[in-house]
This record gives sequence, structure tokens and C-alpha cells, in this order.
Amino acid sequence: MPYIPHTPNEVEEMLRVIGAESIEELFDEIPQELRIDLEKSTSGLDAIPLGQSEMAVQRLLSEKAMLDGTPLCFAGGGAYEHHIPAALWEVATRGEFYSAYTPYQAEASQGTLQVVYEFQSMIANLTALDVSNASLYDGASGLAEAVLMAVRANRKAKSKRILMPETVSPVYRQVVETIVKNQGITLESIDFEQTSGTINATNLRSQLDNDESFAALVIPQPNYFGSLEEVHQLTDWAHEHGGLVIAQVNPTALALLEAPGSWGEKGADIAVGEAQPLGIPMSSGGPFIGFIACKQQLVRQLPGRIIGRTVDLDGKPGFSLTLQAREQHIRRSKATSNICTNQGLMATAVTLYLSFLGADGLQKVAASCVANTQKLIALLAQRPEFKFPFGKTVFHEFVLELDVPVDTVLERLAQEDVVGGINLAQQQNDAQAIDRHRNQLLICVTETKTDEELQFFSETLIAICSDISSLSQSEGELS
Amino acid sequence: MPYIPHTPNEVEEMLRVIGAESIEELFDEIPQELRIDLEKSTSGLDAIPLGQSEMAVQRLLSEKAMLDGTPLCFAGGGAYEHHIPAALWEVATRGEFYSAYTPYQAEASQGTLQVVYEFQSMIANLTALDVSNASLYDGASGLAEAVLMAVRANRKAKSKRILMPETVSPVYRQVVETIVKNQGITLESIDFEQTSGTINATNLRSQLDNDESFAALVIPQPNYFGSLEEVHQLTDWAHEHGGLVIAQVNPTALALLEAPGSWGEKGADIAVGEAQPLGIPMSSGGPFIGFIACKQQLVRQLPGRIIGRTVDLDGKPGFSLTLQAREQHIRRSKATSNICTNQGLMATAVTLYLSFLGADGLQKVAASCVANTQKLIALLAQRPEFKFPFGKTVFHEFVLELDVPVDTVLERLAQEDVVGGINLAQQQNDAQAIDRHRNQLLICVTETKTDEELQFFSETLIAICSDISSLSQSEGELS
Amino acid sequence: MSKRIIEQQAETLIFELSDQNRRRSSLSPDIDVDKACLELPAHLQRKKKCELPQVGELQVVRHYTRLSQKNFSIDTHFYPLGSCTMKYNPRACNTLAQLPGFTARHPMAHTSMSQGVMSCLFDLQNMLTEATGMQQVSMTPMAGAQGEFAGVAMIKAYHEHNNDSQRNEIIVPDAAHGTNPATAVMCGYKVKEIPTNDQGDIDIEALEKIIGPQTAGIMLTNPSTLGVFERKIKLIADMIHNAGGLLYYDGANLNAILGKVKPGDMGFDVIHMNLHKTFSTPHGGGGPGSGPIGVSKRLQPFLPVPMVGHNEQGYYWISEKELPLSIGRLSAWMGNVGILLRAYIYALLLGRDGMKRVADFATLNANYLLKRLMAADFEMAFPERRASHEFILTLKNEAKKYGTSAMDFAKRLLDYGYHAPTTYFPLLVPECFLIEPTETESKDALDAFVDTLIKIREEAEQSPDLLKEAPFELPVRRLDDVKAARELDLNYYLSEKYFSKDSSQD
Amino acid sequence: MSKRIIEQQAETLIFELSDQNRRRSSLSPDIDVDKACLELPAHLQRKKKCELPQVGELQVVRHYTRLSQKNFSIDTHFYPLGSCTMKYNPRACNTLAQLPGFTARHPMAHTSMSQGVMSCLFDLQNMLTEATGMQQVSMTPMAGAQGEFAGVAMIKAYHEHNNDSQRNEIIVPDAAHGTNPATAVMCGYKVKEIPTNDQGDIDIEALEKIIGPQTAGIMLTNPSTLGVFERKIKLIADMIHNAGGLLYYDGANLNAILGKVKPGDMGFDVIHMNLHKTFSTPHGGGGPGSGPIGVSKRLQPFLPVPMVGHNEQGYYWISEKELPLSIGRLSAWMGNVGILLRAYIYALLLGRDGMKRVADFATLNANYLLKRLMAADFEMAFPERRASHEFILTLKNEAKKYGTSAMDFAKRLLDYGYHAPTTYFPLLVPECFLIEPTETESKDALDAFVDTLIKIREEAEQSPDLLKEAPFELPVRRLDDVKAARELDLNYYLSEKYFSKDSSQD
Ligand SMILES: Cc1ncc(COP(=O)(O)O)c(C=O)c1O
Ligand SMILES: Cc1ncc(COP(=O)(O)O)c(C=O)c1O
Repeated sequence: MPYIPHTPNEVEEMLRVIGAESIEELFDEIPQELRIDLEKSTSGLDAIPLGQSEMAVQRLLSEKAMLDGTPLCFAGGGAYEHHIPAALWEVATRGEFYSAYTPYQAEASQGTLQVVYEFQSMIANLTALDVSNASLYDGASGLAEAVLMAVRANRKAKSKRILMPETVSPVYRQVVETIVKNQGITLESIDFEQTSGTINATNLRSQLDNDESFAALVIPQPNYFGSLEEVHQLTDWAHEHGGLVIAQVNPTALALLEAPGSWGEKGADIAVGEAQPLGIPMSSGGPFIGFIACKQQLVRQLPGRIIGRTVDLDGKPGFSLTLQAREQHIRRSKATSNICTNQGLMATAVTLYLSFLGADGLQKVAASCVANTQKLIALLAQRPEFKFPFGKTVFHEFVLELDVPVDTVLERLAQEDVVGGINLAQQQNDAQAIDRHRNQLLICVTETKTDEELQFFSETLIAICSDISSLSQSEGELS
Repeated sequence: MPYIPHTPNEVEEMLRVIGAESIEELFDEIPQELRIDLEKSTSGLDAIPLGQSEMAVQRLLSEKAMLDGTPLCFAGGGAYEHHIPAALWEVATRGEFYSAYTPYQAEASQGTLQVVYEFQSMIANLTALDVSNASLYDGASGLAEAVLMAVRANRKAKSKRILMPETVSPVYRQVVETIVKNQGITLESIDFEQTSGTINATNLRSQLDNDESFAALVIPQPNYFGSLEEVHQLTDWAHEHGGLVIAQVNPTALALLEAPGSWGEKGADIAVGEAQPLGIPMSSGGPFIGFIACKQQLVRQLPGRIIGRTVDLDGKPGFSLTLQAREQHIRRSKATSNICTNQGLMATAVTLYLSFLGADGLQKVAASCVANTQKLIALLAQRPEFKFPFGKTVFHEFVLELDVPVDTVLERLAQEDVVGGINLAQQQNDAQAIDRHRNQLLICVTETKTDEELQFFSETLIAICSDISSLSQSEGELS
Repeated sequence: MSKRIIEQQAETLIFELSDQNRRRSSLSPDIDVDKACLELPAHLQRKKKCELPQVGELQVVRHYTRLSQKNFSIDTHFYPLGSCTMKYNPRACNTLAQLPGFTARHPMAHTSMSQGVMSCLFDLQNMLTEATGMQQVSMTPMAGAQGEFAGVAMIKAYHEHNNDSQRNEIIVPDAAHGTNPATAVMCGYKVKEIPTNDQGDIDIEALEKIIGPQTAGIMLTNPSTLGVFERKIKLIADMIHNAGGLLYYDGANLNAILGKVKPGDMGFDVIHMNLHKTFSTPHGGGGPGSGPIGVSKRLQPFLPVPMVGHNEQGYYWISEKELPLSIGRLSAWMGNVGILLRAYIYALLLGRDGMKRVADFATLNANYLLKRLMAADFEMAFPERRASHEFILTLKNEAKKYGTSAMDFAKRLLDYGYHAPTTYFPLLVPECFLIEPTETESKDALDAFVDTLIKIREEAEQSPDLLKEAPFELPVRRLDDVKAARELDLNYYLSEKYFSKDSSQD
Repeated sequence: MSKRIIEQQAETLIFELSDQNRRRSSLSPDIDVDKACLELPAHLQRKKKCELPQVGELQVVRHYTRLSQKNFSIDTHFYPLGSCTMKYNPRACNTLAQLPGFTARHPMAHTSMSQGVMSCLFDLQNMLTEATGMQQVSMTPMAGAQGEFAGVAMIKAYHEHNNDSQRNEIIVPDAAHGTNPATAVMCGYKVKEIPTNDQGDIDIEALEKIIGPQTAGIMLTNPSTLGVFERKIKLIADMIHNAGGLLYYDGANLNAILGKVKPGDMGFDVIHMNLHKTFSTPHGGGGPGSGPIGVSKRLQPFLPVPMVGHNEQGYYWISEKELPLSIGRLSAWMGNVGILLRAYIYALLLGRDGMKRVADFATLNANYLLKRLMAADFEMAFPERRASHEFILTLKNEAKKYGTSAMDFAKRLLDYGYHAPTTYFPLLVPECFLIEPTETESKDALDAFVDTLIKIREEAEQSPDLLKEAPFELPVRRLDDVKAARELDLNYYLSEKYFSKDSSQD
């Protein structure tokens, strides 16, 4: 019996101790009419196959994994391919990390607790903020938690209005909407400059619907288009107007770009983002891990678990869950969030990644992303029909405007086993936005790409686009 | 610096303590003229490339591994494909097992020591013998150690003659020859019956060169052709004639076939074999693991490491290396063998495999091998041109005689991503043996094969053979 | 002379092994950083370099390997943590989910290169639908609590869609998990608590009083967090439905009834599952989890996206375009896909026969443990009831007699190599242990656990300080939680900053 | 009251967790065994079923995970075991060598489906050839000792091929590793030992006397197992060669000279390498190792097969057909290929620059440790000499003064979390520690090790019993080796048989 260690004799003996005739009898408090009737197909389990051997399942899964292969990937948009140190997952999936639970019994969980304390410290250092929590589900839902937090925290503004630029990932904006809308919070869009793909920091006020106060301004860096926002100016503007600043940042980029805690005069108040680039495979989008850090004075508004360093009875240092009074299991309906299980194993992976890479290593990865991206840009610039609508000053993503429909191009690239990027128009809901992003492809290049691969990709992309456009021209001529 | 943790400051400080100007100076006792001259290509290291990043090496190795793929495999002959429990290598490659050394410091190595004690017990139980060692390099060299051991142990016969049937794997016989020949030991061949592919147990004596005594008879079970030897009769015959019996056995088969310790009246004296089928991937033939077990009275002749159970100062049970006085590090030139490093990690894997499978599980694997093999035999018997020269009573391998050259067939199968089996003639050295095995293919089927795969293989093999034979016929007709 | 003369050392922090002058390894590309930075506007670049630890590769491996050994885990210890279902995490689920074809897939890869993983997700959706008896399942929620959020948000969307927006209350039993009330509030609801009677059932009269036109719904677990099955569930469902409310099922305890009874058949409108419990995906020291939700017909239009659909062309993503009333997205893409794969593999390995066995043996183990402990004179919260997959022991007598709390028992258990059961939850039972052995533990393990509890009670009688000061055998003794909260030290760099300030003062 | 009141339990044996009635898991196929057995002759079938343990999957994982934690290892501890080169085993080597394309390959797979792995092996052959300065390398030997066997067998084959078969002696220094003399005997040679002088060099006069027409060859390590470089190596080589003998190089200490000096340039005719030392493939608790051999021109024809060749068609196997004088095969196929792959990956990661760094930093660490210990008044065997990658400390003064042996120091080191250095080897230095820190350890680790040795010496002075009874902090105290050898218990089933006999007597 898979995963059941009982022998028939033991079952008999156990039933004897219980005083029951059969295991079935142990379910006698469940009303009979509710019970699954294995005979009936409506209340049975027919849609679930019988159990299979590990060998058979291994065969099946291997075939399915093989089907999807390991294509050459130039898509980013929130999920990034980076090299993952070989030692990372071998250590992270050690049984003692993998099969432990949330460290409620601190003395029996010092491993996990110290790892998370180190994680918090690294995130805080990377963002140049004071404190971090033990993780959130992912970057998108993390941004929602940051918004809720800002609304709670900004007692001065007492506003439920959040300024949410359109340079934030559209899926992130959708997730935030889903999560915060039931609490009466409104997300107000801020348009971007058509030439730079960034927020116009100089005449922000004029873009707003009204002059009322707002709880926070969200600033993405780099933004969804890969472009760099004027974070200092934006931060100061928000603070001047009584709003908090939520920095939504890529952690790899933080090796080179100014840390949120150092934006403008006073620094961003909250930094949030997706830590997947730090050692976690793309895996169809999850499990990833959201991180959140803030200034010390906001610590009691942080959602989720927080680990503190303390001492034991003998004065020896140790770690434990702290500030639990914010959490749902103590504070119940008044908790800062309903989050309970977070992304512990991913936090372990991130901690390992940052330890293996170190400050220098992360800088090199980031610099290599920048350099490789510029190489591809240079290669693509050779085709005059290609446009770079938001310029070329980017971190590791940029928008390329094709002269042919992105859909068709991506499909053709898929046939070459290439994930060519993200179709920007497809992610939009309203007609105007779709039109604005027509033919726009969001391309990402990380340190994982060799010069040959960049060459291959640019040649293939150019060839496909030429092919399609000449085809449509000849069709045009024919019709 | 890969794997070097030193900072420049530390190096400086260390040199200061040493009193040297540079690291280079530490090599000043090496005569200058012997030193590698990085300028010179003869005494340089030009043929070795510069160090590469883990990412680059990963890319390279992935490409190489991809090149060889994961074909459908019907070859055996000493290396067998079996399902390996997913948990096995995750546990076996835990750092504490993977990166520990031979358990010289017993107190700091109780993990490894207990595992090996369990390994020894399992091997002894599987072979129905009293004691086992901690492993040998592989089955072939293990057989050589068994031969050396038998010569030392058989004080009565005082003979250096070993009876070595031709039903033992030809590569095993070659390895034994290489290892024992310098000690004046002779291996005398015993021919097999042409109809059964087994040793004729009834008139063995008549097949020998002379009547002189011999140290031991080697009995393979199942033998190289997959056929089953009359082990009881052979064992008794050898014992009657003053020889010891060395059983060379497949451990999976031992779940169903009589254990060496129970062969004939008195049982085999030594059992040896390749434990790779128990949880170790085929990996181009290594690392594998030889096992060896024997009767209690021969224990001091066992080569290699042996672990014993004992107690500590407080009377608590524990484990340590024992009988070290047999080994080279103590007994030096008078040791039972020169073996030092053995196959510890593989012994761990085997112990895990047998623990995961248990007696029942191993029986089921073995039974499934038998059943699948018979299924394939039945499918192949459909082509009248195919012969089964040694019959169909086999464990999980059988010889199939084709009507066309094996070489060509294997090459064509390779194009279909199938490893079709082993070309028996190719393994032989003398012309007569080559002729005797002409067109013979040794095929193996384990529990890993589905009915669809058996069907596919038999159809493909039949199609290829028909194709080749009709081609050669038409060529014959043309010429 | 005491033999034990070496104090177990605290593991140093990774930062203490760091030296910013250490040169880097083979783990990063070789590149001129300054040159690459010329591509970035100077005023947007980082001024103060980050101070991540610079440590050798061996030293990193050693540090975290040693740290890992300081954890209790299923792979090393019996871990009867009630409500958490700490059962064996089959390793096959991990190895197969980590196949490169799965891990390398970008979430936006074209569907033509995603049919493999999409087929797995589709199959899992269907299996979960069947196992829970719901109409449809969406798997994007990333943990139980997010599943709860999605579920309650759907209830809200449903009422709003029906212009029934005076409904502003969610009813929750007093024994409910903290995520239930917290979730209701996140969805903009007021929480109404109802009491439990002395049999562990819901107080029907109290419920009756509380129900009204303002009732949006009720959140229940069944079996409840008290370890007993709510026998009047059908009545409760009717009461709520008749009042126009909906029923939410917290699936944290699904392990107790898998293959035995379906939440859909009990009358629930929406359910979340904790795949990291019932479907044995790893808890990972605190996640990642996965909290798919299933719904009855009326809530189908509101399910969160994406889901996987199937037609002649193959598998495709169901998005807001197909489901305009959807509550929307909960994660950037499809939730914790890697965890869903592990659950899928587990489900294939178990099959419907194995699923039924889960409930059978989880229940057998719990009832056996309950009876053995009762025979040893421990007091149960609900001695007359069948245990579900878990049950509650109360140590109030021991507290009275020996002055030892449930926490003291818990800490002493650690000394004996057992992870403690859940303590002080549910709060309504004094000095309680919520004990969940799970189906993957052997009778031997249960027997040894009983023996140990008996032994600890003897210790409580003879030398209560052994309990009060426990643990002794772990990497640390009992920790000062008050200091942890008062003198917050959450960030090494910050604490060191303060520390160096201090030291510069004297 | 003593705080520590729980005796650490011995881990039960897997057999004690077993119950033959336990039903099987998802790990074996579902099949009717009896029916399948009808295909096998009844009289050849097993009568008494084997009694392998029948244990649940979780219980197996837990048992071995817990056992693993009882080991010291590089991944958890500083492990300065001289002569063994316990350096970091990069994890990349393991993960990449386990790629399915490598592990799934049958050794007899057609070369057309084997070009990937063969190209790796070919490249490694060439890199090893270059690094050692030999003419050609064969990689089939499965450990150092088998490499030695192959080497000496080639020396024998060479002399026999030259009809020079009166040569029946192999010369070996007294400090040599036990495998050297044992190997010589396996090849049918007599062993002649030569002494070492007080500088750790070979006694040239003694050597002169022993050399003669009966000399087949000499086996040396350089740097020797005494941790010093044999400065007269060229002279020795000439002496042996002039007498018609050949020189064998035991490459166990190659870590000391990688990228610095080549054995081929020193005049050696044949060398084995221990890839599990110098090329960092794992020691695995006792293997698998890998012991490739390199030869000078005159021994090339005798190399063991197979090797990998390359021509226009691609990579091919070099067999006896191409090499008729080969000493033959040493393993069924190509030795420990999976280990060779790990070494190959390591070599690629290091490159020639990294190889040179190995010797640089291994030597730096050893000399630093030596000087620091000397400064702390520990006595060195060869205080005047440079340490190679290792060096010898003698504790004979401490033995005289405090009655504590090197073994006592070793056991006490374990208490402090350090694996002991090699003790009592080489035998000629009394109460010795052979200390090899390796290049992958940090200065911090070395400093802490020195501090600990100083502390232990203080303990030796103040309370020598702390050393004599050590260790105290490990899973077991010092073990009774005499009992282990006298009352042999090598097999649970046998010991239980005796045990049950015993118990039936009373
Ligand atoms: C009864 C109950 N409900 C809900 C949850 C929340 O689930 P999650 O931790 O997956 O968010 C838990 C988990 O601890 C639980 O036990
Ligand atoms: C000097 C020396 N020579 C030879 C050997 C034997 O090598 P192996 O253990 O790989 O057989 C060793 C290994 O311990 C050694 O240290």
C-alpha cells in the first residue's frame, strides 16, 4: 500500500484497541447518505484513475516534460531565466528543509529560522530598507499586500487612493485590483510618456483626476517595459504630497540600480517585488516568492511572518517567530493580512542564491544582463523596419516594435523552439491600449545567453519578419 | 577564484606568518628545471582550456548528454536497466554520505558504518551465506578477488587451477585473467552444451584436461546467455572433487532462484556478483559495485573492508571497521588484497534500494523480468527464421539467432533510438568461438518495458531483419 | 567531573563568514561591471554597493547543511502537528516536478510549446473536481488562505451580481482557524462568531439566532478543527441556504474524508484545498503551499483565472475573456504550478484507491492514538466522539496537579525527539494538544509516542522543572520571545549598525 | 540535577523496523509472482524466501536520513585527513554527471549513440595526459589501488616483453602507503623496503645497495606521504633507469603539485591518479574512486583497455585489437565512468589556471598551518622542510608528559567538531598526525583548528581523562574494537540467529 506502513496484523490489533470491527466503522458519525458510493458514478470517484507504480508515473511525466522541451527563451515580463548554482536545490531540498513546517516550535526549527533571518537581512540590505518579512506568495500579490499596508500605514492621508502607473506590469495591476477592491481601495492609473515608456515625473499632478490626497504612489524600477523611471524625482514628489512610496523592484537590478531606501530625499517607504530571479526556475510562473521590506516605523504593518533574533534561557543566541500579534492566528479578524503558509522553501533558495553569488556575483549577473541586452539591441537595430518606441536605455528588457503582427511571429518562433518574448497588445483589455501596443514585443535578455544565441535569435527574428511582410505584401499585391 | 575562499589580505597575512614573499616561494624545494614552464608548450598546460563558469560547463555537458539521449534499451550482459526509486539518490547523495571518507574515525562515521553493516547483512541474506564485505569495485574484478580468495582458502587442494566455464561473461573472464595471471593461477575453460547453453553437469570430469585437483569451480547463475545452470549438481560435483564453489550470481534473480548458500548439499563457498541492478544506473558501465559473501570459516580470507557491530565505552551498540589485520594499510605486503577505496556510495545506494523494495518488492521486480522476457520471446517466435539456440528457459536474458548479421541490425536499431542487445560473436577472440556465435544476439528484458515497447521492438526487429535479408537476397540474385 | 563540557556552539551567521574582498567563484559570469554600467544613467545607479555575504562555495554549502540539521522535519522525526497534516512527502513528486521540461517553461510560452504541463494541470483540475464533488476547480490560489480569499470574494461577487449587497456578514465558528475571520475582513465582511457545544458540534440555536438577510455565508471545516465530524451539516447547509447565504468549506482537514465523503455532497458552495496537506506537497519550512478552490454551479462564473481548458486544438488557457464575471487574477500567472505538479504526481501514485486509503488510515491512526492515550488516563476534549484524522487532548489536570502547561509538555517532547502537537489551538479547549498522526506513520511510532507522553507525565509529577525548563537536548534552550518582540532584531545589518554605535560609545 | 537526562538513543537497525507482512509500495510492479515462476524450473527456485527488510517508504527515508546525520563529512565539518585530500566536492559535478543522457547509457550501446559521453572521456584523457606530462592515459582503473595494480602489471609486462624476467623485486620506501607493497605482491613481485632519512628524503645509500639486475622498479610518491618533496628525484630516476628498472608514481599527492611540476618530467614511467582526491570526485564514505594511469612512451603498448580514440568517423573504443600487448581489462567496461565525468566537469570548471591554484593554495594552507602550530610549540616531524600540501605533527612530547596518545587527541578533536587528521600513518613517525587542510578551507577554519589543538593540549595537561575518554559529544563513545574483532558480528541475521539460540537456552 503506497505510503501506508500498516500490516494486516497491526490493523487488526489497532481496531481491537479502538473497539471497532472495521476501519469503515470509524466513519459511523458521518451521515450515511453523504458517503461516497463507489458504485454510483455521480457520487463515486470514476474520474480518478487507479493508483499507478512510481515507474509508470515516472514514464508518463517524463513524456509530458519532454513534450514542452527546453526552448531558447527571450521572454521576461516578471519571470526571468538565470543560471542557478548547481548546489542550490541540492541543499534547499534536503529533507530537513523540504519536509519541515512553519517554525512554530522554535527550538526544533533553528535551521529554518536562521535561514529566514538571513533572508530578511539580505532583502533589507538589497533594498536599503530596515526590515523585511519572511516572504509573500509572489511579486504580484506582494504588491497588493504593499498597497493594503500603505493604506493602513498612511494615517496622515487617511486615503484609500493609490496611484498606479501604467508602467507597472498589467498582470500585477490586475492582481492588485482583485485583492484590494473589496476594501474600497481605488487604483488610479497614471499614463506614461509615449517616447520614453516612463512616467513623466515633472507634471504628475496634472495627470491626476483630482487634487485629493492619496495613500501611496507605486514606482516600478525597472518598469514593465524595461525602462528606467526617474525614481528620485517621483519619490520626492509623492512625499511632498503626503503619499507613501511603494517601490516595485527587480532584485537582480538592485545590484546596479539605486536601492529604494535611497530614492530621493527620504527613500521609498516600502519595497516589494518578485524574488524569483534569485535562484528559482521559471516553472510556468510558480512557485515564486514575493518579498517586501519597509522602514522600521512601518514594521507593525508588515503582513506575514517575521523572524527575530533573541536569546535562550542560557543567554545563547537563537531565533524565533516574532510580532505574531499582527498575524491571523493570534489577531484573527484584526490581522494585518490573512497570510499563513508563505513561500518558505523559496526563501531558503533565495538565501542560498545570494550567499553563493554574493554582492560581486550579483553585480556581475546584472551587468551581464545589461551588456547582453545591448548586444541584442544592436543586432536588431540592423533591420530598419524595427523600432524601439521607448528607447534603448533599459536594464534587461526592451520593447521592439515590429512591422508585422507579433502573434504570427511568436508562433513561427515557437516552431524553431524559441520563446520570442511577450506580445504587449495581448495583455491589454481596452481597445485603445491594444492599439497603442500594436506590434510591440517585449524582449528580455539575461546572462544566460551566448553571443551565438543572440546572433541566432536576431537572424531568425529578422528572417521571419521579412518573410511575413513580403508574404503580406505579395498578398496585398495579388488582392 | 573557484573553490578557493582566500581573500588577498588573508593570503598576505598567511605569507607573513610563514615568512615567505610569495606562494611561489613555497615551492622552492622543487628543482627549478622540473617546474612547469607555462611559456613552453611541451612542459606547459596548453592542452587544458582555461577555467569556465558553471553556467558554461552546464551548457556544454547538457548538450553532450542530450547527444546520447535515453534510448529504449534491450541490452544486458552485466549492466541492467531497472526502475530506481526516486528517493534513492536524493538520500544517497546527501552531503553527509556523499562527502564523507572511509569510516576510519568510527565515532564520527556511525552513519556510513551502520549503512554498511546493513548492506553486509542484506547481501548475506540474499546469498544465504554467513558474511559479506563492504563491497568491491565491480562484478568482474570481484570475481577475480573471489578466485584469489579461493586459491588462498583451499588449503586442501593447494591448487592454483580454477575451472572457469564459458558460460561466464567473456569480459568477466578477461578481467579475471588480467588480475590473477601474475600469481600463477590458471583458468581452465569448460565448454557448454550446444543445445542448452549451460554446463553439462553430468560428464564434467571428462571435459577437463587432466585429473589434477583444482581450487574452485565458478558457477554462473543465471549464466551469460540467461540460461539456468544445474547449480545443485555442479556444486556437489566440485565439493566431491575437493574444489570450492564460487557462485557468480545476479542479485535480482536471487529473489526467485536458489541462493548460493543453499546450492547442493553444502552450499557454495563464495558468492560474488555485480550489485548494479539494485538501484544503480547503467552509466556506461560504472560506477557499479561488486559484492562478495562467503561462509563464516573463510571470513579471514575476505578482501576489502568489513564492518562489525560492537559496543562503546558505555555499552551502547555501535559499529566499526574490523578485521583490519587482513588489509593492506595494516598488513601491507601480506594483505588479502590491495583494495583500499571501494564503492561505498554504491553500497549505500544498494542498501537503500533493498530497503525500499524489500523481499516482496524484489521478488516482484524479478518476476516481472521473467514475465516480460517470456512475452518478448513469444512475440519474436512469430518469425520462423529466428532461432532460440539455447532454448527459452531463462531468467531475463536470452540468445536469439538471426538470419542476418547482428552488426547491421544493431546499427539499424540504433537509428531508431533502440539499443537492441549484445552481439555475441563480437565479444569473442578466437575464430571458432566467433563462428559458433555468428548471428547471435543477447537480448535482455526487465520490468521497465511495457507491452507496447515489447511490441514495438519485436516489430522493428522483425522488419529490419526481413528488410536486410530480402535486400541481400536481391543483391544475391543480381550478382 | 561532568562529561559534557563542550557547549554546543551557535551556528555563526552567514554574514560573519563574509569578507567583501573575497573574489568570486565560477557561479557568476566574468564581466567588466563598470563598463556595462555605462549603459545605465549615472543618477539612477546604486551609490552604496550592497553588502551581500561574500563567502566561499564550500563554506556556503557547509553553513546551510549544518543549519538544516537543526530542524525537525518529517524526514527525520514524527511530527504530529494537528491541522497541518505532516505526512510523508514522496520524493518522486519532487524529482519529477523538477524535470527540465517543467522547470524551464516560461509562463508566457506559446501554448503550442506548453501542452505537456497544461495536460497535467487539466487532469489535476478534473481529479480535484471529482474528489471534492464540486462543479469546477480553479488552481491559482497559492495557499489555503488565498483559496479562502478567492472563495469569499466569489461569495461576495455572487451576491453583488444578484444585487444582494446588503449581505455584509460572514459567520465563523469560534474554533475556526485564524485565516477564516481574517479572510472575511479582507473581503470587506463583518465576522460573526458562533459557539461550539460540548460535543464539538455547532450550537444550532446560536446559529439560528445569528442568521438573517445580512448573512452572506458561513465558513466551516468538516471535520472541524476540534477533530470531530459535524453531524448536522445537512441541516446547517439548509439553514444557510434558506437564508440566502452560501457555504464555504475550509478544506484543511480534507485528509480525514478523502474518498469517503465529498464537500459538494454536504451542500458546500465553495471549497479550498490545502494541497500541501492532503496532497502531500511539501510544507518547506513554511510553504510554498497551494490552495485550489472548487465551486458549485452557481459560483462557476466567478472563478479566478487562469484555468486550463481543452478542445479539439488541445489545451488552452481560460482567461477573463471566456469568464467575464471572474473575480480576476490572484497571481501573476497560474499560481504555484510546480506545487500543482507535485500534487498531480501524488494523485497519480495514489489513484482513487489510494485516496480512500488516506482517510482510512489517517482515521485509524488518530482513533488508535486517542484510545491508547485514554487508556493511559489522559483526558480528551471529546471522549465520546470518534476522532477524525486528529483529536484534542487537554492537559488541564496535569496543569492543576503539577503546574506544568501544555507548552511545557510540548517542549519536553522535543527532548525526546518528537515534534510537539499543535498547542493552544483551538483556543476554546484549555491546555490543549491538537494531535494529527497522519496515515504515513506506523503503529510502532504511535506506540512509542504514547510511551513518551506517559513518561513525561511521570516526570511532571516527580520533577516538574524538567518540563518547565525543557528542552535541554536541542540546539537552543527555550527562547526569550518577549525580548524578541521588545528589542526587535530582524536584520543583521541593522542590528550590527546599532551594535557598532554602542561599541563606539565606550 | 543534571540537565542532560536523555541518553541519545542508538538508531535502530532497518531490520528491526521490518515486518514481513507489510504490503508493498508503489516501488515495485504489480504482478503475480507465483505465476511468473512457472517459467522457471522448480528445483532451481529459492526454497527459503529472502528476508530483506519490509519497511514503509517514509520509514526508510527517515532511517537513512537520520543515519546520515551521524556522519562527519566535508559538507558539514573541517576534515583535515592527511593523504586523503578531503576538499570540497562541487555539486555541479554531481548534478551534471547525473543527467539522464549519461546515466541511461548502456555500456554496450552502439558508438553512434555514445558520442556525447565518449567525447567527454576523450577530452579528460587528454587533459590528464597534459597535466601529468605522460604520453598516454587509460582511465579504466576503478581506484588508486587498481591503478597501482595496472601500473605494476605493465612494468611486469614490459620486462617480460623484453625477456627480462629475472627482475622480481619492487622497491618501496618504508613510508609508502600500504597499497604499494600489497600491489607489488599481487603482481607476483617481492617487496624491498628502503628507509627514509631524518629529512624525510629517501636514503640514497640504502637505495644504491638494494638496486640490481633483479630490480623491476620502484614505487614512489612525490611529495611523499611524509609531506615533503623528494629533492633528489632526478638522481633516483637515473639510478633506477640505469639499472634497467622503471619508476612508478603513486599520484595520491598530486594535489600538491598540480600545475607546478609534472611526474613525467621527474622521470616517472607510470603514474596513477586518485581522481577522488585531486579531481575532487566524492569519497562517498569509501568510494567509488577512480585511478587512471598515465605512462611514458615505453609502456604505451601495455596500457589496459578500453580507451577512447578519435578519427574522422568520430570517437571509437580502443580495444585489445588495436593494442595487442595490453595487460587487458580491469573492469567489465570502462571503469567508473560516472566518476570520470565528475572529474571532467571539475577539470573544465578549474581549467589550467584553476589547476595551478589548487597546488598554490593547498600548499599555502599547509605551510600556514604548520607555522602556526610550530609557533604554538607543537613539534613537527620535519620542521626544517617546506610542507607540501600536508605535513606531519608528532605528539610524542604530549604522550610523554601527559600520557595522552595521538589517538586521544584525535578523539577529542571530534568533540570539538573537527574530523581528526590521519593518525599513526606513516608509521615511522611516533604519535603522528598527518594533516592535510586542502585548498578549499578558509583561513578562519585553519585558525580555529589551531586554537582547538591548543585548547586540547591544555586539557591534556589539566585533565587528561577528558582526552582518554573522548569523545563525549558524538552519537557513540569510543568503540570496543577488540570485542568487534573477537566476537565477530558482521551480519544481523546471523547474530540474531545466535542471539535467539542463546535466549532459547535460558
Ligand atoms: C484549518 C485551517 N484553515 C486554513 C489554513 C490556512 O492554510 P494556508 O496555511 O495554506 O494558507 C490552515 C493552515 O494552517 C488550517 O489549518
Ligand atoms: C598515498 C596513497 N597511495 C595509494 C592510495 C590508494 O588509493 P585508493 O584508495 O584510491 O585505492 C591512497 C589512498 O588512500 C594513498 O593515500
